[in-house]
Amino acid sequence: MPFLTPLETEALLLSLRVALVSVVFALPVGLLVAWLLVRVRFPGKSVLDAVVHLPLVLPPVAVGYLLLIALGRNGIIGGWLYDSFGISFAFTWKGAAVAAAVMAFPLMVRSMRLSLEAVDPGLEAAARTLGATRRRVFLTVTLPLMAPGILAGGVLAFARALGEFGATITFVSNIPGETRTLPIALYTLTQTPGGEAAAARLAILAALLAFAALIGSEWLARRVKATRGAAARA
Amino acid sequence: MPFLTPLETEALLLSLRVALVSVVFALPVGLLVAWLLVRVRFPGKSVLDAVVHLPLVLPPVAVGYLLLIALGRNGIIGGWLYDSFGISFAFTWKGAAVAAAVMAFPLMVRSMRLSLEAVDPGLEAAARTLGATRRRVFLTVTLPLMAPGILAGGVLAFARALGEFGATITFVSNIPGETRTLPIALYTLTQTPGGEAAAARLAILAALLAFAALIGSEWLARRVKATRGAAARA
Amino acid sequence: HERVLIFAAASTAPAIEPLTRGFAKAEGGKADAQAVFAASGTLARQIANGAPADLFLSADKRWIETLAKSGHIDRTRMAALMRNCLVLVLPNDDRRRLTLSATLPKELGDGRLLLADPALAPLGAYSKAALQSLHLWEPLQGRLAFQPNARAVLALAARGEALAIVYRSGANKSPGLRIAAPVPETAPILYFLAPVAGRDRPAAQRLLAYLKSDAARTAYRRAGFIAVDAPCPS
Amino acid sequence: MIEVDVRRRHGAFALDARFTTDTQDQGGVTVLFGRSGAGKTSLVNLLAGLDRPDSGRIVIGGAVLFDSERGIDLPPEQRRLGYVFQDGRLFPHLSVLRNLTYGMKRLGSDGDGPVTLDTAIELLDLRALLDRRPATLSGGEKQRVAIGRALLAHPRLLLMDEPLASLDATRKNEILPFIEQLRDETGIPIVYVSHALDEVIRLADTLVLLSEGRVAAVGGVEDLMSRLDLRPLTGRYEAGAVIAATVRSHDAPGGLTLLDFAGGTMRVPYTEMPLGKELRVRVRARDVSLALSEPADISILNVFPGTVREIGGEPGPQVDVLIDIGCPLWARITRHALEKLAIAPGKPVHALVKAVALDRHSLGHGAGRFRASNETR
Amino acid sequence: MIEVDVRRRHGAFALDARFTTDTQDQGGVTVLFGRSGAGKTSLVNLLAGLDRPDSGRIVIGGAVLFDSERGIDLPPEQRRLGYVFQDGRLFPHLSVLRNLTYGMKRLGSDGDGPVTLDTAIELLDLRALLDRRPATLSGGEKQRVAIGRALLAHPRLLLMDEPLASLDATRKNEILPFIEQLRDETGIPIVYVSHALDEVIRLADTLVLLSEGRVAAVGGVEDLMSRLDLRPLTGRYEAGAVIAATVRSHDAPGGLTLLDFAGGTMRVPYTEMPLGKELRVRVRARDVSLALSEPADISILNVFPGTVREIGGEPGPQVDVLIDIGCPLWARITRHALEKLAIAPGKPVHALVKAVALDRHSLGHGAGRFRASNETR
Ligand SMILES: Nc1ncnc2c1ncn2[C@@H]1O[C@H](COP(=O)(O)OP(=O)(O)OP(=O)(O)O)[C@@H](O)[C@H]1O
Ligand SMILES: Nc1ncnc2c1ncn2[C@@H]1O[C@H](COP(=O)(O)OP(=O)(O)OP(=O)(O)O)[C@@H](O)[C@H]1O
Ligand SMILES: [Mg+2]
Ligand SMILES: [Mg+2]
Repeated sequence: MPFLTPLETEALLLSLRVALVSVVFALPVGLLVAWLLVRVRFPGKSVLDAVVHLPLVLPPVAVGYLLLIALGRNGIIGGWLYDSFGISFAFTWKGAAVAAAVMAFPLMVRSMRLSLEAVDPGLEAAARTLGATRRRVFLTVTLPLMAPGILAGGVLAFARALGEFGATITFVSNIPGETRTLPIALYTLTQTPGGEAAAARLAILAALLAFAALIGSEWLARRVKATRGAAARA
Repeated sequence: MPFLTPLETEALLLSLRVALVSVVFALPVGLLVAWLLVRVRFPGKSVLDAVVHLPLVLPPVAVGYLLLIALGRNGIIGGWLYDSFGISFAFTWKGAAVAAAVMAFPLMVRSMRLSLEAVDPGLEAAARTLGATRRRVFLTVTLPLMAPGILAGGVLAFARALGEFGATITFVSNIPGETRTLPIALYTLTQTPGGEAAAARLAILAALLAFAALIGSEWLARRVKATRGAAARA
Repeated sequence: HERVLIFAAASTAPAIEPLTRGFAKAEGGKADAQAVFAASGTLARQIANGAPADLFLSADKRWIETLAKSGHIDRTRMAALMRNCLVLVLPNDDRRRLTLSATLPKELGDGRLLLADPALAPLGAYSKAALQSLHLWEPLQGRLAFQPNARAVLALAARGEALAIVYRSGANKSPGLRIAAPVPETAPILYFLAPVAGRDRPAAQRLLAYLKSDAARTAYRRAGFIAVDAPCPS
Repeated sequence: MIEVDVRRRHGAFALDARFTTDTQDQGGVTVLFGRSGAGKTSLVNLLAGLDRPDSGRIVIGGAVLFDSERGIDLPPEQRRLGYVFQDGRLFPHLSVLRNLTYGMKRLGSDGDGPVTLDTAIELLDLRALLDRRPATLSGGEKQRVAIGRALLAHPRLLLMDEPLASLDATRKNEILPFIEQLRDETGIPIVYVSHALDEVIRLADTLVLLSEGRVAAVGGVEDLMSRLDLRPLTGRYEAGAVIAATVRSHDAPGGLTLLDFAGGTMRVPYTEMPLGKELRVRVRARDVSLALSEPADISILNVFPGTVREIGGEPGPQVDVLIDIGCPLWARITRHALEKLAIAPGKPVHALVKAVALDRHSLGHGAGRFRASNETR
Repeated sequence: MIEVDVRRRHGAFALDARFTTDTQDQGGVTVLFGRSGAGKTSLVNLLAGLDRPDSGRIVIGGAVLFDSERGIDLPPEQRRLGYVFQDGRLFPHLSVLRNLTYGMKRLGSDGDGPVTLDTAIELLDLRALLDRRPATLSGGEKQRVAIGRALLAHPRLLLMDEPLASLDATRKNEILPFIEQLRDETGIPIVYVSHALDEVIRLADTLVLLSEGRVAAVGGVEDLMSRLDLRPLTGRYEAGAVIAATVRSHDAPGGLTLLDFAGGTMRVPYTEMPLGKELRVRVRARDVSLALSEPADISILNVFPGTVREIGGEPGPQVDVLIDIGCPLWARITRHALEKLAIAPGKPVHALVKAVALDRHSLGHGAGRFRASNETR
């Protein structure tokens, strides 16, 4: 990329990778959780709901710290992962993806929930009378009808992941080339005297990125809508 | 509040005020923007869309910095506001509300958009044949049908506003009694050796607050649904 | 009743917080002081944008220079209040005998050396300068991880995630850490207090004086700082 | 007066409809009749302003609602057309009562229009449902509420898209007279979409036959129903003649009303109607039998002498025979009977009409109320 | 065999239905008939498993689908009931073709069921729509796709909730024989909700009259239609008698088919049917006239001598007269004719039945196919 400094390119590519990976892994989990929250009754539902929302309401630094406690190399789960499999999240871009996924998760679930709630249960009922099991109904009716919401949730999560800062820096620190994502680079510049111009460049870069994701999602959503046929003029 | 220290009470009340004010003011604007984005075609629509999402993808500190530049007493808009009306956002709780509103705005708009898209245009068309102007249709049909989404968006924004830290501390600083909201008080405590226990108390307080809001919204949403009558067993 | 605002680098909180109370007591109701803690860069930008600060306290030479050059602080009345030292810390249970020698990169293994971000915090800048003078900066590339401020470095180090270079003032107060070795500085780490230009009210001047008093020096020492002219313990 | 001349494409489907109905000041019912997929709903949506013609012109009662050349396109709310949708479209968040009163705001008062809230509730039997939400209503209940809602909006024209399709016969027979009454007493013109011939006959002043997006014919029910070439569209089973008549006298104790018509006097079951009232009588071909001599001691009250004019050429065991009894009348008899009685054009016969097969319908307007145009271009 | 005994409350509405239909191995059509709001859809939802009875038992074809006492509640997908919904419920995101084939997965093959994809497409005239999305279909087109979709799911029973209400007469008359054929040839039993009597007559083996949530009567169409006490439910206008008959011989050139029935021989328009076939003939009261002597030279082919049994007591200008011609037959005549002809119980009369008013219906199953229970408790 000719217009970007090598540092910018590095941060950009890293951010993209982190955001993408986080969304890809969070998506199925988010779907499951949204489904549980909307369509299933079970004890402890509100606890699950609360836990899902935790990253939204806690300051990001606190979330990062909790992640560190859980997934750090001396953490409860992290220690076990490291000892058994040699997997380590701390100080790696994978950890950054985990942090981004956790922070974006509530937004994703929210969006999916709204769209799931808008799916007409009458259509699901119809599918079941046609012999479809719950699973097939979900895959062939519910999921496609939720598609706009999943898309919206995914993009929102992607955007949020791109902008994730507090939890990331706390959990995986700022390691150039490994975990220095766009927002971390940008933050660094705002704390540097005379960093304004470079910071502005990065801000514009981040905005463009978000822009591209949004336009892509709008385009996809329009295509989905077009294939369903438009309703009457409003 | 007997269990809370005066400092905690102060931060709590301030946070509530800031979050409430930010949501109340952002709600109508968010509604307008959601409506523009879903139902109106105009040039520059994707630019508006991108601008709305900017606070999501930029690090909060960068957003706070932009606010400082724009609305600070020496800022472009802020200077004019101060000179003309004596209004100053920088370093006041009003500024904290602005920062919270800006950061929560994209979430609110997203939620509203999804629910607006789910409103059957056929119902709006029906209302218009009954003589309702666009405005009345919006107020009596679209808005009530969007209610769950508005509620969800509002609560999400409220929760996000409660947790807002980066933009707030950058824009309005950390002034006890004026801008030291719960998350900022939490930050201050973490900067103090031995402040961990107090910090944990505050984190739990913040989480409880947000949960209360979320549970309240779930309850409200269920009531809305109940009055509309349930569909067949899914 | 006057209120004096001192904008202070977050790492000075343990020393300054008790002194604001002491000042209020000394003033006997005529005036009191309030400290605003945040990253030096954040505070400096706020001052440049018209924050109602009376005094600025920071160890970050870059920002002090910048503010002085732009005329936002009064360099002529600037004074060094206290001094800090660098140490290499290890978790209590880490029994290795590490020093800052040429073998350090090898002895780290797949562990990391945690620093404050040189671009963000003076601690980072001083750490980097020290490593450079020891010719360790280059060899340690790829083994370094940055945290945005001194407290964050301490928190992470205390979790046993890595070795770290921190301020002696902080290491003293962290029960989970032991000091492995002092880090020789290239220049003394001094905290400068400067009045903000155009805001030299009598009360602010009294606070300035109070912070230079003997009573204040005791407080600094108690918080782990040393006198401006004292040498770092080795 | 309704003047429509519109073109609209939907994918492979092209609507291209032109017709005019003339009614002086009074209302009247224009029925859009056509098979499933003929374009009835598409056309009604264009009238209502919910869809925009690619080009054309729509004028209702002198008001230009749409004119692509002059750039006129009134928004739906200013067209003042009440629309009963094929798919209901009740507001799910409002109670039945608030659904009903939604359009009443137009007048700003509660009972100013031609239909009061109470009338509508009583007639549509909605009293018990007023507090309910639409989601819990049965299919027919929903449709009744939708009809009430449109009526109460005080429209200058009512668009009804198969409003009775989901109602049972009993309910239908309760509501049809109400629509008739509306037409007769309030003067609100109605555009009525239907594929049920009994509704068409009862209600239509003007019939617009739609077929594959085009107007196949437009005209009076009398004319179109007796046209052999339209049989594929109007349907054979229900075919018959429609006869204009006037109330001559009543025989209340005998349970009879006597009507004057071009073929003499017809006896129909007693109905309260003012003397001299013009009305329409429908005689289905299947309700008419033929006899060579006048039968005696028979419960059939209406026996008209006439002459065979034409014998329908449809294949199959049944034949439609056109008889002139002073006006055209169709009789459907078996081919067996045709041969047995040696029915042929010119032969004098007696037409036996069962009185109970008559439908009542007030005309109320002069003749020549419509100008046919664009028939099967 | 369908065995239903369920209770279910919805707010103020309480469904409390108990009935049994006996059919040996063969299918047959059970029609649920009742006014709007009677609880027809509610009952069908219980059968389909889309709603759960508060208590009760549902057995279809020997399989217990629901039994509150034994704690059985089969999920909808295991009940294998095809459901044509009153409100369509097509999948908006799938093309018409993929809507049609959605349920075919059940067999895992493309044409294994009693109805192949091609048959359904041809019959329901869906060929041109296959690539379209439901949103762009007209009301009737949607319903045709919904019928096809349910048929192709190879159900052991079809639930059809007013499937033809939004179809025009021509289309209806195309699809009705298909449903008849389905019933006769595939042996799939059908539960059919309708408020259109012509459909009921044509299709029903067993009629379940629902009224305000309760089973008012259950039985054969013949029985229920001739019962005066059920007139408020079955409707007066359409009242008549249903007569069981056997095909005796054909007179193809004369265009006639002769049927044997309890009152002698009846001549109906020629229809291809095997000799000896049992079928059902419906004679509407309004299609029967009375004469004191046998009229000569008349196009009415069926004239049966008989005796007046009973005179209906309804007010109004028309009277229903029950005549015994070997089996019961209803005639509707004017009060004027009643007096003129001095009709009274015991008086010998001739009943004139217009042949064209007959409906064809195959019985196919022996008598006593149903056990009435729970009538208007
Ligand atoms: N948006 C669209 N895209 C493609 N085809 C369309 C669209 N809208 C309508 N059509 C087609 O136009 C034709 C007319 O549809 P319309 O709804 O007007 O029929 P209708 O006469 O009201 O039929 P019904 O009696 O079944 O309601 C149908 O064949 C329908 O499939
Ligand atoms: N969830 C509910 N809450 C309250 N009342 C209900 C509910 N569901 C159905 N009902 C009422 O139960 C009655 C029966 O409804 P159902 O839909 O079964 O009628 P139906 O016989 O199918 O009528 P239609 O022919 O109009 O479709 C109606 O009066 C309806 O209002
Ligand atoms: Mg239609
Ligand atoms: Mg129903």
